[in-house]
Amino acid sequence: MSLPRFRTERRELNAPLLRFLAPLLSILVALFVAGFLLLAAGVDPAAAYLEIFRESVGSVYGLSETLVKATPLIFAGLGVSFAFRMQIWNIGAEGQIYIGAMAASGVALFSGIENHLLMLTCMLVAAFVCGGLWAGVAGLLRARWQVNEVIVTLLMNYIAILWTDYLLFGAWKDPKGFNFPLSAQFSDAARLGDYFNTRLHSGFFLALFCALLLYLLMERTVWGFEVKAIGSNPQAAQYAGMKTGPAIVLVLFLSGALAALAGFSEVAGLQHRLIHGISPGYGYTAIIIAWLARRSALGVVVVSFLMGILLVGGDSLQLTWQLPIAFIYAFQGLILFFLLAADFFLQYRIRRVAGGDA
Amino acid sequence: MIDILLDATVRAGTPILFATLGALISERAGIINLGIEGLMLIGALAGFSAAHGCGSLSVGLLVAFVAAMAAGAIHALICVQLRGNQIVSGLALTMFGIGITALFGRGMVGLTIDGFSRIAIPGLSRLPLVGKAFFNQDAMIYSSFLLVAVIWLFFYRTRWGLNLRTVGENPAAADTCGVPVERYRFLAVAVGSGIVGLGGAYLSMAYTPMWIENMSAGRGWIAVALVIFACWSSPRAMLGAYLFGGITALQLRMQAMGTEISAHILQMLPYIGTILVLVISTLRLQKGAGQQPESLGLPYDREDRK
Amino acid sequence: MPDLLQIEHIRKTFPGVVALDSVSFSVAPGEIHTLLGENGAGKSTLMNILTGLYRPDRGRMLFAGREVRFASPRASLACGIGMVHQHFMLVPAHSVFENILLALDGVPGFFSRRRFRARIQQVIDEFDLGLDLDSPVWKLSIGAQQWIELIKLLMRDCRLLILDEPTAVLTPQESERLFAVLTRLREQGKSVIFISHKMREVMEISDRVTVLKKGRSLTTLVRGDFDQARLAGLMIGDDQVPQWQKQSRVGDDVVLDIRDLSVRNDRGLADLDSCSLELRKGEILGIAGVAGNGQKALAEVLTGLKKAASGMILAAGEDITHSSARSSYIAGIAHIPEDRKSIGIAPDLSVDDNLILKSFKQPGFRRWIFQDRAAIRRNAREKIAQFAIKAGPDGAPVRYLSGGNIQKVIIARELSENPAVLVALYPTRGLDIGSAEYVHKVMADGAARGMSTLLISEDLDELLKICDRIAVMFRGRVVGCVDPRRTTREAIGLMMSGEEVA
Amino acid sequence: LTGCNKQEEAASTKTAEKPAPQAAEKQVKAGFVYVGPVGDGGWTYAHDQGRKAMEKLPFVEPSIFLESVHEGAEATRAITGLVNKGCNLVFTTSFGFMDATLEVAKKHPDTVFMHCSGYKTADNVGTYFGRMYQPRYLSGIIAGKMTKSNVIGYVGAFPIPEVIRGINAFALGVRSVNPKAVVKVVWTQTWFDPGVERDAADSLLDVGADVLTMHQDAPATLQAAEARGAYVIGYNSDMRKFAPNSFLTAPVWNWGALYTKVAAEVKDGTWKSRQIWWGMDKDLVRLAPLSDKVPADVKALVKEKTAAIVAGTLKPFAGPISDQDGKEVVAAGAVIADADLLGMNYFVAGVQGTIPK
Ligand SMILES: Nc1ncnc2c1ncn2[C@@H]1O[C@H](COP(=O)(O)OP(=O)(O)OP(=O)(O)O)[C@@H](O)[C@H]1O
Ligand SMILES: Nc1ncnc2c1ncn2[C@@H]1O[C@H](COP(=O)(O)OP(=O)(O)OP(=O)(O)O)[C@@H](O)[C@H]1O
Ligand SMILES: [Mg+2]
Ligand SMILES: [Mg+2]
Repeated sequence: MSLPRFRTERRELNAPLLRFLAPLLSILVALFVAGFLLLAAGVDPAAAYLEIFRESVGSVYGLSETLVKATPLIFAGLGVSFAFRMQIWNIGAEGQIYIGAMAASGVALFSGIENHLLMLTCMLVAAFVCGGLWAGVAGLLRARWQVNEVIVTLLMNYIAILWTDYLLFGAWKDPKGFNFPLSAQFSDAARLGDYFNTRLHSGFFLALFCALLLYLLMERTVWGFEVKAIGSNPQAAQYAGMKTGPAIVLVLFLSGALAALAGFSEVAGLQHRLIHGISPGYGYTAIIIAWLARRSALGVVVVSFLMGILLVGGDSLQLTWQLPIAFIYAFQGLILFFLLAADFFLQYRIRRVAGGDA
Repeated sequence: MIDILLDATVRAGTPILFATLGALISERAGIINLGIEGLMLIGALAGFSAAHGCGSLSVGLLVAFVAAMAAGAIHALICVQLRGNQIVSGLALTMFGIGITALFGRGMVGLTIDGFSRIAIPGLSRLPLVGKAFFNQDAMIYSSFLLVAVIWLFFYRTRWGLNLRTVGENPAAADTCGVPVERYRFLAVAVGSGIVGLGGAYLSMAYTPMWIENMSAGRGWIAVALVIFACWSSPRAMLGAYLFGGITALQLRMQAMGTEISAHILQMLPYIGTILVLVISTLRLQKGAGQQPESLGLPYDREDRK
Repeated sequence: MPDLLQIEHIRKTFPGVVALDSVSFSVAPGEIHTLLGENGAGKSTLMNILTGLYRPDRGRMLFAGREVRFASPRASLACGIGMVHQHFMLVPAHSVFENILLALDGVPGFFSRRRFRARIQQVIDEFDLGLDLDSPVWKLSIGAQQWIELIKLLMRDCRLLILDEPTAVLTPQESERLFAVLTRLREQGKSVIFISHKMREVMEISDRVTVLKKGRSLTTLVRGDFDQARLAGLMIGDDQVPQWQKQSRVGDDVVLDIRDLSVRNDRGLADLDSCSLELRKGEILGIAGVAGNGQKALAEVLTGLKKAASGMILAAGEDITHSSARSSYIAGIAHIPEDRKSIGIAPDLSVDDNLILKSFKQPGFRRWIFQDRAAIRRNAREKIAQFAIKAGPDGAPVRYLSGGNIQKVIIARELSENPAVLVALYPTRGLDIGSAEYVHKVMADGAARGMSTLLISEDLDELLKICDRIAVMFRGRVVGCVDPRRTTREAIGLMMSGEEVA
Repeated sequence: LTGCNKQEEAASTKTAEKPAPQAAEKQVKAGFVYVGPVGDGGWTYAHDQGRKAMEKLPFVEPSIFLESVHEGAEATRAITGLVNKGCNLVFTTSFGFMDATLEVAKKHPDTVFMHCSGYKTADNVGTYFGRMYQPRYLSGIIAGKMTKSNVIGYVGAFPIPEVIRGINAFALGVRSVNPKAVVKVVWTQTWFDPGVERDAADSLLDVGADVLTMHQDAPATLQAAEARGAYVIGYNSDMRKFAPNSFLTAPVWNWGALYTKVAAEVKDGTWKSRQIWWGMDKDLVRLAPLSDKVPADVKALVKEKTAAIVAGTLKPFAGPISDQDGKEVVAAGAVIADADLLGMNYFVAGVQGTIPK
């Protein structure tokens, strides 16, 4: 006699509808299980979820805040997921956001352009190019000498943040700012417009536009195909006549450039000045988003929005129930764990088989 | 001065060394662990509270190890058995670790314990330059030296080490040779996590004997980078951890001695230095040597084809 | 005597594919039992079930009279079932020693390196392989890697040995050596399941043959009941065997002129040593030689994987040895690589995409910067039909295909663009006879259109059948060229061992 | 005292004379935005103690706080959230919340906002801070008296005016009793990393410092001093248990004094936007009890100087003061204006270290 055993079996996830529904289903399952944690903390999960929902999408204000939160996540998520397409790990979105913010601020503060459109265009281009070059360094090292891009991009985050601080504590300090680490406020020409008397700004629409562009690029164009092929097997791609080196550099360039736009949209759309600590870890959240979105550009938009709900809604747990922030971190971590677990049960079916080993 | 600097280097490098070694074991088995930061915190809090509660440092270490191992087991379960994405699971573990330690650590803030103290090794500790740094340290530092050697011997001189390395390189090959892939991976992640926990415990029980929320302050991320830097080899991990600790110690001392260079720029040194050394060492590597375990980050599904 | 192994009505499905429908057969103690079947018939799948790697959906297995259900390869190993897989189960970064040690039984946790090295060395010497125990496996030739797999199996004490296309990458001489070993094992009462597409070998060694078709076991024949024609007939069934006629139309223009080319390997030894060769328009030039005499290096330098140390390569009169012209030239030639999984395909992309891996930029497959998915699909459908590729559900990653079908995808892609030059390494390795014939036909048709082919193969029959000229290599140089219509296997064999022929 | 205090006095006298018409008594519901976790044992912990003190008032409803709020764009939502939850008094306790506070205040004119350590006000936004430099100066006197090597180490977090002001006041205190002593500064660029703080403290001890002090949230500097037998002066809260043998004293915060006052004003309707900058006279900042390592004569001296500061006769930043390079920045008889103190970005003579420019 032997104990009953279980085995797993891949499911067919070919139906597009199912493939689309699967992540949503896992989110539902994750929320259900995480509900017990809330229960343990003495909060009614139903009420909590309702509150999260109300706070994040239940009103014009809440929705606008969620979209505001989603904006940098979309940019950074697009950047990261784009590089993932080529099996390149860009862990450096965080630093690239800083570089983007820094470049955009540099233009806003020192260019003296007065034309609104011209100013914003210059800021955008500066952020795009600088972020791209910044990430491109890692790309170059990888393409030229096989230097691992994970470590280079990760370490460059610290350098980017320290560099921003260096400027903020030094040359870029607001002369009227009592020596605090803030840049001067941008002129009106350097601010993105906002809508409906909320903080929702044009950066959001720019992010949507980028997502669409990237989607077309990756799924429809010849070059997107090349990227996917190189990602799947660089050796074979090289054999088929693709130039992997330049492609790696270019992909990391674009990846960094997209992430840097998050920095641009934060300073131009929200902050209107460069400050110490401009990103509270959007670059790292972007990695989670890129995975949840299955690396798809449009998926990034959806997942960023959901992540926005989770983050904005998470604050409401603190506000309404005074749950410590620590609890909320743990809660968010657990949601992710459950998400991963739920994902497994959607991809595999479990069968009971009689009998054990031989 | 050099001996003082070396001493500071070793002390600053040790928590990172433990964390790097733990991450390295897990990655050797093919599982990326980005939860190092969270695990260090769990180890730090568990070790500190146990040491405070029982008044025994060794109990503290044991508890730190076990607690971090238990948390690591969540990551292992998700990555190994449930074949989840290792990056996301690791990030989740970090969030979870930061949260849970802050939650349970509330009562520990402001308490004190007597941390590990230095034990001079007779004779050796009087050696010029290196004596103070390597032979007049606390018990945890001595055990970190030992751990580096043990891990190396385990990997290259034992059957289990060979199995473990194979599991990370080509799990299918290991599987067809009868190596229980999932068990090896699970244990590697769990034990590796426990060792990371010791790194956290070093912070809260030796380096700065106290508990404060988030006290690892980013060292876990450095460890993640150092594993790659070390090409998954424990002696090189030691080099990397000390290099990092050393540049940090050096930049603070340069400030203390009064240089005109901006502190921000000095603070970039460890990061720039690590990248430079990585580039140089990659250039010098032979093709094929020191590459990452081939199946790193890939879940193993027997019925899937690669 | 009762059967050692008996399997009944095994069924196995993968998402979207029925790999095995219902397979039954048995293996007696002390027999060599051959499995025969087209690419994708399910041979490897069945063997993977036997070793516990896959779990069957349905069916029964009896081993030594007891019903077994293997939860893992560990369980089947414990029963004494060992296997050499079609795709290597080796760790490229590990040394030969470590790879073999891993497979050994009863290695204690703390083991004596010296003792086990000696044991392994002894076996290596026994087969006269001349392998360096400390060399990492990725540095070895594919043939040597296959031997390591074989040693891994032979050093274990197994009652049933499964060999999934072991000879695909061995030279005929090496295959002979393997068969000698297998015969000896049979005499010791051990059973062997052997898979091969090479009829000559099947005839030589099998006691019984079971033919698999589309996931079903058709029939089992005992030695004496089968001959090549009968087996081929069973295997192919009512499928069409491609017919082709060789019409030699070798032109005078030299498409590729290799002059005194030398190439060194990583150890600094000469793989090619002032090798000279000419390839003419419309010619199929065969390269024969015992493994390790530089054929591979020749292909590698022609396809850009290696650099020439000295000498010249002229393409249509233009020097392409070093210049940047070389890369664009290389991109323009067709190449069937030896190591198909690691350089031939993008494993996560679909069959459709893999079929246009080289031509994706061509006008036919794109509109401006956008891909023309409809045209790509059309192309795939065409190629899948032409080459009879068993491609699985639409859009499924190419890595799920069987070994032979992956090979077909590569060949279909490489030959689809009417290339001027084709460098083919063992193009029919692992292909079933129908498919192999088809590949020959495509090469012959290509030649008729003016394509020049450099065909590297160990199968002398293949060379003799299709080539216009055969160059024999020895120690890194061409020792002579012969006309296949006016030579014999024996003559070539002599040249391969280094004897100059007038 | 000049500047702020005058404004404030003026403001309070005015309101005292002419109470606002809508002075109907109302309940106070306060919200707090914290930059760190309440368990940090330092800055945020001190504020939370103040919040608890305020909550004891009968007319104060249970307050709400949000911890670990990121400075910048995140803060806007946090502050709005508090207002939406019905808070009519919001304290934002970090400099980085300045823009956000003003932005939200504009949209919610009926709510009172108090921003800590900033310089911008609006009709419904006031600022508040404490003259921490006063106890810093006093602690400098102790350090100057206690040092033998004449090297004193100062572990600083970020080179912002608040920290620089503290270093300068400390150095002036040191120099007032020991003109030969120097104060060496090392920046950690973090409020909060015990390991780095510990290493920074060690690096100061390595260059000969025998008294340490710090501007950080963690007590690692104290442990370093204790381990190496140097004296140490804490900060934020009384941290003596981390260095039982080395601890001398610590300049500490007492936010409850201010929070209760502001809550009462809001309840009475007497609150008016202004810049509060209270010192030891109002007990917002203090010097923790001196340890018995401090000799009696020094204790007496500190007591005397404390009284002088409270009385307003001793002003730490009274001239003559020269900067690091020996250039005179304040002439004898003059006192640095509050506005200049707020944006201080130079070191006075006796400080060794660099401020990024
Ligand atoms: N792990 C898997 N996942 C999905 N499909 C698979 C898997 N393994 C095998 N298949 C499918 O099962 C079928 C049979 O494959 P198998 O490898 O057994 O063929 P084969 O008879 O060994 O062919 P060949 O002679 O080419 O090696 C193929 O269509 C293949 O695509
Ligand atoms: N002339 C020579 N002298 C010494 N060693 C040689 C010589 N020619 C070839 N070798 C060695 O034999 C090894 C195998 O060579 P190579 O792989 O080029 O031959 P091959 O016939 O293509 O092999 P296979 O067909 O098995 O893949 C090389 O590593 C090379 O060092
Ligand atoms: Mg097969
Ligand atoms: Mg060969």
